[in-house]
Amino acid sequence: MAVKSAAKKKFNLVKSLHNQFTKEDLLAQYESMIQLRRFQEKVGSLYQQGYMGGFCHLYIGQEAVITGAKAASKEGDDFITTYRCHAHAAMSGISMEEILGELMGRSTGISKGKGGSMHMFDPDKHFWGGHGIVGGNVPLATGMAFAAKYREEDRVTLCFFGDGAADSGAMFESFNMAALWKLPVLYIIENNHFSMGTAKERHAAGEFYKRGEPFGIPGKKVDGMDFFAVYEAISEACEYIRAGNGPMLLEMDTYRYKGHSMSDPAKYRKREDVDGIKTKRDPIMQLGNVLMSNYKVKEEDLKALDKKAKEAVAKAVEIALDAPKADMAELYTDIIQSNGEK
Amino acid sequence: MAVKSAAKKKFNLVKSLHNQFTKEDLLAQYESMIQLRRFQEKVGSLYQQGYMGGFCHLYIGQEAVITGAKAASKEGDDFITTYRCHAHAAMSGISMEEILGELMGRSTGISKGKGGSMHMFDPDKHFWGGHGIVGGNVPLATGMAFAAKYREEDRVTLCFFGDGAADSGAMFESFNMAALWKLPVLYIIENNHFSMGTAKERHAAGEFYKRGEPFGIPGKKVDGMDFFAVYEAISEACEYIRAGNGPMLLEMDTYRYKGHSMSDPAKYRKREDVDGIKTKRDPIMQLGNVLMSNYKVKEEDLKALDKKAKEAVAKAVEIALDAPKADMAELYTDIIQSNGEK
Amino acid sequence: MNMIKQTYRDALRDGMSEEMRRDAEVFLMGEEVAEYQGAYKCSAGMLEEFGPKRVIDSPITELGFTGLGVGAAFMGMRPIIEYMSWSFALLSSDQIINSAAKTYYMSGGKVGCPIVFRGINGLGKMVAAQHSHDYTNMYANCPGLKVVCPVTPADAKGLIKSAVRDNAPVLVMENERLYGMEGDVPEGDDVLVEIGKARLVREGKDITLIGYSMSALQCEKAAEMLAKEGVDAEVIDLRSIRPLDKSAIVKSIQKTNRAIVVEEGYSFAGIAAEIMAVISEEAFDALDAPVERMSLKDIPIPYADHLEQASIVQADDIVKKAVQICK
Amino acid sequence: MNMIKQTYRDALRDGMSEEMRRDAEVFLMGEEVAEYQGAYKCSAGMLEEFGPKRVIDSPITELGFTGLGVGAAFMGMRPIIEYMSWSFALLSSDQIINSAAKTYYMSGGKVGCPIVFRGINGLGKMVAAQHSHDYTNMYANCPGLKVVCPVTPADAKGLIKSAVRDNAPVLVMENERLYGMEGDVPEGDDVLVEIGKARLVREGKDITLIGYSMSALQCEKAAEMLAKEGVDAEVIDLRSIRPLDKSAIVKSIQKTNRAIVVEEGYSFAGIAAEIMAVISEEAFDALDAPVERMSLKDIPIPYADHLEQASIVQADDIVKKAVQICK
Ligand SMILES: Cc1ncc(C[n+]2csc(CCOP(=O)(O)OP(=O)(O)O)c2C)c(N)n1
Ligand SMILES: Cc1ncc(C[n+]2csc(CCOP(=O)(O)OP(=O)(O)O)c2C)c(N)n1
Ligand SMILES: [Mg+2]
Ligand SMILES: [Mg+2]
Repeated sequence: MAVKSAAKKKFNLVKSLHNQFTKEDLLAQYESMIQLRRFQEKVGSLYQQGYMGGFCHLYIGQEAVITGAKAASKEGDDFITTYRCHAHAAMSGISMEEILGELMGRSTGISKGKGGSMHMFDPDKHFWGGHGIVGGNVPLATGMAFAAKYREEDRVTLCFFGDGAADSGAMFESFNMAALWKLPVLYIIENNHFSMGTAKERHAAGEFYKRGEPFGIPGKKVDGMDFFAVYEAISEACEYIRAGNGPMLLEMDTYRYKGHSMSDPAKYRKREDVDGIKTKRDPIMQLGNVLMSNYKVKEEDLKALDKKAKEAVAKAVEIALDAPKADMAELYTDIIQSNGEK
Repeated sequence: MAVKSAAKKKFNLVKSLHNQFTKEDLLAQYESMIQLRRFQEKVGSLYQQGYMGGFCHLYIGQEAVITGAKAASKEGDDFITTYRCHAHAAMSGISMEEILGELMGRSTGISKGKGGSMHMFDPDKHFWGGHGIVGGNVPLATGMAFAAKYREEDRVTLCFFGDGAADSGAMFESFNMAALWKLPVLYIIENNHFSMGTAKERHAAGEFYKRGEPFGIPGKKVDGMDFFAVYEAISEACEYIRAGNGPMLLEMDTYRYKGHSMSDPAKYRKREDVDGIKTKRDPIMQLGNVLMSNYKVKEEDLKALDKKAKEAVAKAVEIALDAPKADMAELYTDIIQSNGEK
Repeated sequence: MNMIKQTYRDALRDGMSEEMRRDAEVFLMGEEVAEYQGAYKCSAGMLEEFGPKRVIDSPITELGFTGLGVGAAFMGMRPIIEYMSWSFALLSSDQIINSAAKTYYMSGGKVGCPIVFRGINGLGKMVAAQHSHDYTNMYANCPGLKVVCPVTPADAKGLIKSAVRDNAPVLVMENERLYGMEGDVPEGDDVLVEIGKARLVREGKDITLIGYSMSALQCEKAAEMLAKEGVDAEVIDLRSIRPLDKSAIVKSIQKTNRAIVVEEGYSFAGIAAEIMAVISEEAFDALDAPVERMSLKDIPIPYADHLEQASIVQADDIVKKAVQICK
Repeated sequence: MNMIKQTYRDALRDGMSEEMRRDAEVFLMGEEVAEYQGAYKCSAGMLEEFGPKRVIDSPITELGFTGLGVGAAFMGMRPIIEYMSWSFALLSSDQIINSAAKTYYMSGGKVGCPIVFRGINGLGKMVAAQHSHDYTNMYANCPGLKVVCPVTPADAKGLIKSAVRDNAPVLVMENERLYGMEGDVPEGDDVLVEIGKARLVREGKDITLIGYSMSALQCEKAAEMLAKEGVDAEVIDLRSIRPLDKSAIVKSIQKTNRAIVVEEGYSFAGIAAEIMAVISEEAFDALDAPVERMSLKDIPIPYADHLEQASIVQADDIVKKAVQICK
């Protein structure tokens, strides 16, 4: 689910980006997004059927952010996010079977059934979780960037968190250190306009993208529903960071279609609000439109990709369901890393 | 040690303020400042003679901040600060005997000998401590302002803390809430350029007075060595806050002459730096100069005030030394407020 | 006393609401307490009744809003601070311990702190390690605080009411799995449950089973099963952890001469260790057998249902252990 | 082994420095660790030797720099995070418990966290309540962490070295009053002290005195005084709190049949309670008398010297209690 080769120029206008990709690259992006969507939908329905438990946070509506970020970043850059992590895990290359296995407490789960929906990791794929404490992953990301700089490695850490997390002291403390020490970290606020049920206006004073300004961290607000806008902003930011300028902050204006977690009926907003965004700003629809208008892709081609995605999801579910439950013996492993290990 | 009646107009230029006070008022300010200075010096030497222990943080050099703040605020406004609290306590009306008693573990100590140098309180005098955890008093102040607003009382909370504390997540979390809920709190960063031994440039990115900007909190940098500048800035800020506009932030550019605490030889800075400030920007000297040039006060008059201050300090020491040690029985009181009490 | 059947959740809500009606200085603040009606619906209807001035949605800044509550309490207000979980409250532990617990003493009695901190604690259902941790022992260790763990709806209401009226900072540790449970709750606005008293759940003469929060329920269940095996177990729900009702414990041990302490928390320096120490100090000679503790498995709590269940002490396990001790 | 006389402070410094020479992935971060040479001079000379890349002054943001350290440890680095006091580390307890302790398990063993957290803990001298608190029990309660409390310079060095090399997050609880104390420290870059082993301070046959950190010193002093009274006390310095060296404790109890556990921490669910529970579980039948605990007074610690001293268990008190138990 990664871009093979994306246009590497500098872009000033998002629109001009529309024609800078090859058709194949863009179709691959579309495929990623539609697969994330279908996968998440399936997770939602499996949850409702009782195949999993606990908290489960879906990413439906926000797909352009992680796909754009993956396309714009380099192999070897590190990703870390919150409990709302299925899409970030999948885009990092963790298979749907492993994610589903985790959600269903199977031995094949990416965390052996011990982490669940909120806690998935794969360092080999540069994916560092999956963290349950709001704001908690921001200092962690700052430390990952610290390590990269210390080791003089060309790695940018991309740290994703919500608008609610953007109020946390942990974030501000991280900003100060990252700016002081010019750490290669890109802070990405996925502003989906709600901190659980609390609308942005009621939980946060001022604008998010400005929250790095007192530290000299440049910030930018980006249309997080537009793959191209995300791609451009993250490309530029990573370039800025890679050049040794220190951290940057991007606020992605996005939206989640479903409740905060599976248990949230989302009564705090109007159906029309959600529908309006679905019909006017849906990231998959928007990318589809560009493909059709600029690349002569036909609607059937997109439908075929959708069908392919559904099949891939169905196949993954089948495999996941076939796997045995997490092994009871695992209860007592992985508590303390022994000193023999790497 | 409070101004009797200060000029109440709005001032645009600090210089124009020089003539807006009566001579008596200004002399009283001078007297407060010189007394704070002599008192702190005495505390320092008593400490060195072994009359007290633990941490002891002197305020020498920063006197204009608290005197200006007291003069500019209203009776009934609430004050809260950090461990560096002797001057704030004294200017709130806690007697030198009570402060010394506390420092020497006497039964007459303002906290019965249980709080020590860092923990002095007198709610009746609207002085709320004296807190030892860096950053900790900022949310507390925010809550005091919350209470004032809730109760619809015309009280501003003046919250003092250092440049080091201005990095703390606690401060930023407070800013967000204070701005969201328009709380009547004035945040005053006493930037003495060092967070213990760490120079500002090495612990904080960017400018302090801008740290409220992302939340829409207006901020201003003020010459904290100039009584008039402090007075003007705090007058204006309190007016703004009292009008219901929500919080404000002032950064006081000040300097501490002594080490961070009694155990700090302050090797991290040059003697010349300190001397330069002492000779050019000393707050007491500066106020004295205005008194002499604009109010025809003679040097002898100022010297007389100095002498009076020293005598008052000596007298307080005498009284404090006469008091018995804190009572052993106090060990077990004040642990849990019983439900009978107020 | 007239009783009504109520869920734990509603009992809590009613307790808070009654106190808010009684005292205009009480307010409720926390994440999602207002418009959302509480993350777990514990404040359903309260925004409507008391308005946004008194029922306040906070940002997700536990350290900040805890400090805010403590500051307001210093001024004499009586805040109720809700945490979405005590796991998140770790972020605010500095303000709870350093400010709320210690200021009264440090000020020589000048600055009080009548505040309530409450929220779910311990294990939920399949919420994994970061959301599954009992912090009772950590706070109960600290002088200056009171800590209660209501298990029944009646206690939830009676203790939250006492907590609001108490002049000390009181921590109320709830549990998500309790919220939906029903029980009899006495009617009346002034029915308090005294902080510092254990609840004698069941009388018995062979062995004392001691628990708190969820583990008290497991003890109760075990006692019923034990009855069928001919073992007559007494069950004590500690209910108040600090102050601890030592005399209730000692009295029971003197009768049964045997005890098991059960906890859904980690064993190391946990509540059961404390109870064992107290028994050793105050009723050593009454013991016919060493007191046993049964604690949560000493692992971060796993997500998968079967693994999670395996980390908890089950009533079956208690029964087995009790039979073994009593024979 | 060749010995050199060294202060605890210098031993710590040498331990850290040796490990930094050995492994380029080790760095030291904390408030005032670099230019100031450490708030308590525990890193004197380290900035000079290792440069500002590896010895880093942090802002006063415990939560932030702890999380930063943990993030770097996830990537395989080996940070040493210094707290100016464990009292301030409360602000970072979320990152220690929720991130450092739990991630290895939650990730099914994919993300390790080889990090050291260290700093002064417990009481200093007249620094009042907010700066005087032993947090050992709080962290030792948590699976996924190791917790050590070195008392001697040799242990300070040997344990900090083991901590740095350990793959688990290790908390080192020091004490300000120990820093200036001298002792023999074995020479050599690879002299480690194993985490998980208690130190037998003194052999004896009448009673076992058990302590850790400052209280181990009080036990040692008491034992010397007791010798003059004809009581032959064995002294155990726990040294490693988690993992706990149960067998050392049990072995001693089986010999002496009596014990006192001393702590400069609060009693409720404290370390002494845990030791009492362990003894009850593993050596109950060996006891000739109930184990006693002697803890810090259950109050926020006052500032005044005489009040502060009165809140600590003194060697005299231990002697009295021991004589009473042994007669
Ligand atoms: C410190 C902390 N407080 C509270 C919670 C409970 N909680 C989980 S997600 C969430 C809302 C977060 O909103 P936001 O940061 O906007 O992210 P989003 O869920 O919208 O992606 C809350 C309150 C938590 N996990 N951690
Ligand atoms: C949370 C916390 N961390 C560390 C300390 C130790 N400490 C006390 S004062 C201080 C420096 C504070 O500097 P600043 O905020 O600038 O205030 P100043 O002392 O200059 O008035 C430090 C590190 C503390 N008390 N609390
Ligand atoms: Mg959000
Ligand atoms: Mg300073």
